[in-house]
Amino acid sequence: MKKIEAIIKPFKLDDVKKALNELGVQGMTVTEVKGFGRQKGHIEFYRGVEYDINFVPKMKIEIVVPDQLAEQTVSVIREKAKTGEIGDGKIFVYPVENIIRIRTGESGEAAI
Amino acid sequence: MKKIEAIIKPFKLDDVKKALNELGVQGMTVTEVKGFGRQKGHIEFYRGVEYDINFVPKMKIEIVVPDQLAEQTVSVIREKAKTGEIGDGKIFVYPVENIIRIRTGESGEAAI
Amino acid sequence: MKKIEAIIKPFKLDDVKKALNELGVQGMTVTEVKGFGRQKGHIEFYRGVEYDINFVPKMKIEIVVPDQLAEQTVSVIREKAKTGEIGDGKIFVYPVENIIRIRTGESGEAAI
Amino acid sequence: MKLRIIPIAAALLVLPRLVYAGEATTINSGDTAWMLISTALVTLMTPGLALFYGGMVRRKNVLGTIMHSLIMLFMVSVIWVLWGYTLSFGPDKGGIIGGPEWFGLNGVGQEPSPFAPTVPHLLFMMFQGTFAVITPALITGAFAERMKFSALIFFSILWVTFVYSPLCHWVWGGGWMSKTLGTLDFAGGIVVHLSSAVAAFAAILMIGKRRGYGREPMLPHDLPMTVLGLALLWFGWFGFNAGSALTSGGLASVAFVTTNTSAGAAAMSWMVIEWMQKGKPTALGAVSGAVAGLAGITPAAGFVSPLSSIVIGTIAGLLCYVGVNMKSTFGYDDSLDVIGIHGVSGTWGTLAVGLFASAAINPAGKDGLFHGNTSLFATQGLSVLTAFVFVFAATFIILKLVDWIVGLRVKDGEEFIGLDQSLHGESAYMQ
Amino acid sequence: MKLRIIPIAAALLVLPRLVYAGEATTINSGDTAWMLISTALVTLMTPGLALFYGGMVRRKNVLGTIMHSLIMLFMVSVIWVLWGYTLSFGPDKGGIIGGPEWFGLNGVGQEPSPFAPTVPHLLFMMFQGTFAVITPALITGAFAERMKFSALIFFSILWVTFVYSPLCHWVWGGGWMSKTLGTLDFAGGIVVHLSSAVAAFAAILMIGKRRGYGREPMLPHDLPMTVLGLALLWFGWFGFNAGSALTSGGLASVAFVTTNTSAGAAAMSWMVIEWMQKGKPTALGAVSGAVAGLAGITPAAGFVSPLSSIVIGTIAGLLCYVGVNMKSTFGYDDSLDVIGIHGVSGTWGTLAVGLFASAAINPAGKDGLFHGNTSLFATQGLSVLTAFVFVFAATFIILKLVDWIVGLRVKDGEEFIGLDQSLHGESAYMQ
Amino acid sequence: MKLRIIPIAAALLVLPRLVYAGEATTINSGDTAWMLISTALVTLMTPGLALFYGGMVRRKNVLGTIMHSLIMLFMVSVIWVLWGYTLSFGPDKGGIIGGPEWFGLNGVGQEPSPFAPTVPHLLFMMFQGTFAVITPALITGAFAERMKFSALIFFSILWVTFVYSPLCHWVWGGGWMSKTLGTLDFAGGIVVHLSSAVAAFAAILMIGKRRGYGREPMLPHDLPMTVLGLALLWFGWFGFNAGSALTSGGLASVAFVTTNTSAGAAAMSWMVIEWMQKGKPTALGAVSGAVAGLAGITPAAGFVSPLSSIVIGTIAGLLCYVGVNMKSTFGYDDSLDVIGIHGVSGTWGTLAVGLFASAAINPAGKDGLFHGNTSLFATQGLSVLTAFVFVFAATFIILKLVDWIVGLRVKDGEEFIGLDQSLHGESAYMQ
Ligand SMILES: Nc1ncnc2c1ncn2[C@@H]1O[C@H](COP(=O)(O)OP(=O)(O)O)[C@@H](O)[C@H]1O
Ligand SMILES: Nc1ncnc2c1ncn2[C@@H]1O[C@H](COP(=O)(O)OP(=O)(O)O)[C@@H](O)[C@H]1O
Ligand SMILES: Nc1ncnc2c1ncn2[C@@H]1O[C@H](COP(=O)(O)OP(=O)(O)O)[C@@H](O)[C@H]1O
Repeated sequence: MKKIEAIIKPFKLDDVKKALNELGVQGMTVTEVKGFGRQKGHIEFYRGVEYDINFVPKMKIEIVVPDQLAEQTVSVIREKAKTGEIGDGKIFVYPVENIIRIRTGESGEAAI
Repeated sequence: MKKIEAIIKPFKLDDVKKALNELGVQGMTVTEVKGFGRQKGHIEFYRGVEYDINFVPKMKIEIVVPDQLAEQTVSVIREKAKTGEIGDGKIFVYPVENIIRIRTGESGEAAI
Repeated sequence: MKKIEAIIKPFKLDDVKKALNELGVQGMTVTEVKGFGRQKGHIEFYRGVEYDINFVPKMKIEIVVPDQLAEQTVSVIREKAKTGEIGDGKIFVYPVENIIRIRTGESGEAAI
Repeated sequence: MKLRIIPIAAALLVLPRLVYAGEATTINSGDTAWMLISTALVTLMTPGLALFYGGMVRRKNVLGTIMHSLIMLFMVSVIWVLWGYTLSFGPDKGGIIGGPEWFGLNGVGQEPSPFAPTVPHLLFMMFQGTFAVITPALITGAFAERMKFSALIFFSILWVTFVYSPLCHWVWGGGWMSKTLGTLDFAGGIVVHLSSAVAAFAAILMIGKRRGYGREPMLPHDLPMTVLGLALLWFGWFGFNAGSALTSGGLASVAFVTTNTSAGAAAMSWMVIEWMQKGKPTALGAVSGAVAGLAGITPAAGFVSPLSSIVIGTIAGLLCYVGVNMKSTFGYDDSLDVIGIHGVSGTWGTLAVGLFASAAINPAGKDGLFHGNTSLFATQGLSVLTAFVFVFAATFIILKLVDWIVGLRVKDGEEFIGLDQSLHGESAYMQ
Repeated sequence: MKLRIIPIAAALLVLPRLVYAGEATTINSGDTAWMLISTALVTLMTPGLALFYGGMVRRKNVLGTIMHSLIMLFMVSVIWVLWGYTLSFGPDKGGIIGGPEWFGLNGVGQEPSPFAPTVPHLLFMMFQGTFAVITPALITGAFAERMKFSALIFFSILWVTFVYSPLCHWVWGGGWMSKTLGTLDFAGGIVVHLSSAVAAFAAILMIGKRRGYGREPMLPHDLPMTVLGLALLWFGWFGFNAGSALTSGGLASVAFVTTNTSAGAAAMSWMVIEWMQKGKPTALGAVSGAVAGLAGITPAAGFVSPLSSIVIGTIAGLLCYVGVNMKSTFGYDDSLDVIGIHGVSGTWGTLAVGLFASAAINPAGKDGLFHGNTSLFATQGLSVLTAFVFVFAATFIILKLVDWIVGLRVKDGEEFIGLDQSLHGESAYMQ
Repeated sequence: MKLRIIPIAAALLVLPRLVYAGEATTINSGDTAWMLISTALVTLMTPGLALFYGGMVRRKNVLGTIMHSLIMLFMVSVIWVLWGYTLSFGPDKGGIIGGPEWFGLNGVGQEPSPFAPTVPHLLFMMFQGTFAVITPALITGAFAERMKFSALIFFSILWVTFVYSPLCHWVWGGGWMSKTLGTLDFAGGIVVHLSSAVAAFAAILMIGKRRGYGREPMLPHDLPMTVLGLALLWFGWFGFNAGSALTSGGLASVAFVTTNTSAGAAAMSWMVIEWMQKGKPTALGAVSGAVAGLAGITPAAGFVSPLSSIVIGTIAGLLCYVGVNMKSTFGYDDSLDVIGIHGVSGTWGTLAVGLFASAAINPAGKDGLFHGNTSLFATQGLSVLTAFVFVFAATFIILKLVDWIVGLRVKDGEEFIGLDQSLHGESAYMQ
């Protein structure tokens, strides 16, 4: 099993989610994060003083999938989250050792 | 060492935490997340328009433990976070390569 | 490639970020989290009732780096996030299997 | 008409001006201006209370809590016009209740009010209506975060009709309390604060504690909202207390000064005792103290001197600090401390009239104990007791009835998800 | 001077008092006190509206939305002093517009106002100014979250000058509508609510929908802020409606009572229908209903009885509930329902005058259909139509012009990031 | 009594009405209504300021900042009744200070006030009390986010007693400034704005910068809260300025209009210059400009024409924009710009009286430079200087004393955690 973690632009969340559902990915966990990267922040003014807001709001999506779904999941995210502009984000793939469904106690791929 | 990551119902946090403390797990990190899964969201109304709020608020708990504690940790969480109803959440187990305590510089299991 | 995850005191974020940039780390993702550990929370009062607020606000930094940068990254964080007082936090190192840049589709170290 | 006015003069405080009978039948534009704005001020208090309470509940219940107050503004505004006013102030029937003659404001028009002869009758009606709106809203703090909305609506209709209206009639509408007993209640120590707290007490006994009370922390989700609520309450309270002079002049000025002074003194005394006992003066404590001082001076505002108001306020702050701590001692769940604050300070203030009142300040009042008259204190004590018994019994019966018809309490699951989502289908905040 | 006053008496409601010509030339301190505070109350409504609207938009647009209202307070306050007042109320030119004689308040001083003879002319000017401030602010709800700030400024200057001022002159300033047609509009059903909604309608047609409208959820980011906005609006509306009596007395009291009652009734009726139709009564629905009731009673406040106001309010709530649902049917994007609420209730209220008005309540008014006079209803209907045509056409032309000069709409990227950051360079909230 | 009234008439603005000595001894219900509500309005400004300031600090200091203002409302309300009023307005002792005769409001009752002969003395006392409350609250913006709470309390008690009360006596209480120098300060350019800003200046020098100032961003955590604060301030300012007429009539109307107009003009001028210089007009800039315009017109409100108020406001906005930027130039840490806004506009407004004042507007005033009188400008300039020297020196001594007794500043760790948690033991927001 793999954990796919994607940092994407917040407004792309809905599209990505829909496409993943169609792929058969049922569950995912989403967190609001601040991204620092090539895409720079912006300037704000408060009573004449300029402040450099140097982070960009991003969404982090975490999905654990069976090995055989991993590649497809990655490519679906890549496709749907892409705008082609800087700051589109990254997808990270990590190994997962086990997964347990709390409600039933099932583990391994059955628990996904 | 293992990283145990659990997505649980927010109101179960206190029970889980207490049980883990009793087991000897001292530290953990908690994040508010939005969960998408079998448990569906709910409907809201704003001036007559219906909106489908399709995520469910969840808590993500992250705990790094020595290998020998991993199994027990998982089973304590499973037990305490369980309501038996859909949406109880998942536990993921990941490998950890190293851990360092910032304050002292200790690393490996000594740093947990 | 490694994922370096550090739980630090929020006010150290700026120093850490600056030092990492100097090291050549360009990207990172930051999340607000609640930490439970040796550092205890504090007491609050509401209409005469005392409440034990037992978590401490922390920042979680996630950085994926090429293997050769991992050690340095860890030591930069250790240095900059350190106050020497309890609650300085932890650094975790995880294996990463792959990384993809959404914008270009590059993968592996090229995508970092 | 005259006959009715004289006996209730004490409660109504229609001042010396009344003496000039000829003048008394004309609308005075200055008095009317003051009563118009006072009425607007008291109206603002109910949404102020909504925010005061709303900031103190958990994030998932803020709209539900706000709605508890707003519904009174919406619903009682209509009820008062239809039947509330006539039951409270209509032609007296045996000292017990107002007659139905003024149903739907029949006969209540632009002519001078029999209760405030320099002000249009409609305006006096509306001023009183704002009191009928806020009193049941105060009660809702007790059962916040667990009351069914439909139950609240039924309860409020019945309570305004069968508890508030008679009590108001007894004290202000020419009923037996003011007429026979001689109760003094300038702006609602008994009618508003005590009565809402006693009703709260009955409600708490019936509805029980919140799920997880005592185990989980139930902390205020937005204290600046509570501070804002206090700001609107304090501001509106000038209309409440100084407006109860029913004229613009010296008496309104006295009530204005005692109100402000008592509030300040009470906030300070709560802060000081909290600082001494817990090591830190909290913002929630300070604003709670301010409300204690405002509620405490309410029955006394137009009967006492500014210096007395410092004493009344200081003691109100201390007593209410003790009052909210009773909760822990006795283990009941009065979510937002209606008993500890309004009950304690309403009682204290009503008794304080018996101690500090001075006929030199207000000739329509009486002297209290400290001005050499022992009887007033007894009168006030008796009034408190009577009101307690009546309100408790009547509220209890009403609650039983409502419980039987629709049930008082939301389901466990609804309480857990929060009232905003489960009862109102909305979220207060997004993102 | 006298000659001008008599014909417009109906609209201005300078009451019986006027009859005593001798007295009428003196400032009355009570009337002035009431008009001072009424003017302050209406001023507060514009920031109240800013919060009411601000709570309903997404988090990224809250400051932009607030600024839409505040800019009116800032800018129209100055415009009104310079040329707005004289165009609206200056010496009549052919029933169409006020002459330039009072430009920069030349000749407008502390002497009694020709429109409100017991109040300083400057004060009457200021009271009217607050109406000119809030009317364009109401429009901004329609194009919230996508309008260019520079375009808004140009638009507002032109709109206040070429739409609001003439319309105001026709109805309140001695122009043809009140003089020839006999239109009754107590506090702005046509001048304020209808006109802002018709302008909103024109604006929506021109500016189009928000990016993602209908696909993405666009939910209120902070409903307690909207509730607070409602609280300030309701409070301020007493100045708006009861202040429109221009005196402190019986008529102001009537308007006060009808305003409060209608608001309560409308909030209840919206809540009930929503409860029946959707299964849950929402807080946003209740406060929307309250605004419907407040706007609905506005043209009628000083012409109808409290009982009539219950009917007017109840129907306003129901109609506006239907009104906001039209949006889904017709698929336009009126972000904050200016048409569905202010358009519907402004129209309903204006027609309701033709049904419920009673000369017994206000001798300066007329009887409506239910008091046996058929002509008033026709007058009111005709006034609505005329106002609709004029405001729509004039607004459309102004918008075309502004679009041509600076463009109405922000760029896609700016809309996406949100107005706060892209137009104002700030974030509303930190952390 | 008469002897005292005449010389201070200029400052007190007890209008032509005073001339009719016979009438002057009667309470006027309309004047009293206006002063009652004005007093309520100014009271509301202090919590308004709490929110205005509270929104601008970081999330961890919001309750601490709010408490800085609220504590003044609580504490000074009591101090004023006890000794503040008599020191400020009690029987004059050598032009320097009021005597102790009215300690505890001894002899201050419902009879006409010697300073406002148509209004009860108690009410005049209370109106003035609200000014004594808000002035020290204004100062707190300078040392927000780092002042010890106990130090603040000591400081405020001393400052109100030894700085505010004498200065108030000199300008409004019959002291040497108005009597000998002839200073004109309608509603507090010197007494309130300048004095608070000079005190802020002394405090900043003593207490030093916030930890991390200039390195870390210290951004407003909730700008809608600041907007709400502005709304309450603007609304309350009508009581502050138009209430300072002490009567309901033409003069109050003038002050009302100039206040509103100046605020609008200043908000616009700040926005325009910011737009030109930074490319974007900010909401915080606009509301800051509005406060600049309100503070700028304060000393002049009842002495100048509406057209002059446009000029005064416009310049106030521009000067304060420059004023807040001085901070960066000189590198001091005036957290919420008390100097840049209240200092600059208070000084400008006081001088502007010397330029724009017109005896035609207010016979109790004088003509300024633009109406051909050169001396007033000099008087105003001298008054500014004197006030500056006195307030700076006295405040400095008081701060030294307080620093010596309890220490002015919180510990580093406390500042870092935030005042809410470290000083008050609470969190403003949960979740
Ligand atoms: N090395 C990294 N480790 C963790 N997160 C990263 C890393 N690099 C980028 N990110 C995340 O990805 C987001 C997008 O990266 P950025 O460099 O701005 O653009 P792009 O993805 O187009 O190269 C960042 O805002 C950050 O959240
Ligand atoms: N494949 C997955 N990857 C990541 N998170 C998941 C995944 N599946 C479920 N989750 C998380 O677990 C939560 C609970 O899952 P759900 O399917 O609703 O119920 P259950 O755990 O009872 O099967 C979801 O809200 C989501 O946060
Ligand atoms: N075993 C763990 N797993 C995950 N997070 C941990 C663990 N131990 C500590 N943490 C995180 O690190 C933070 C600091 O730990 P703490 O024990 O307070 O101090 P120190 O780092 O100085 O030992 C905690 O607040 C928590 O967020």
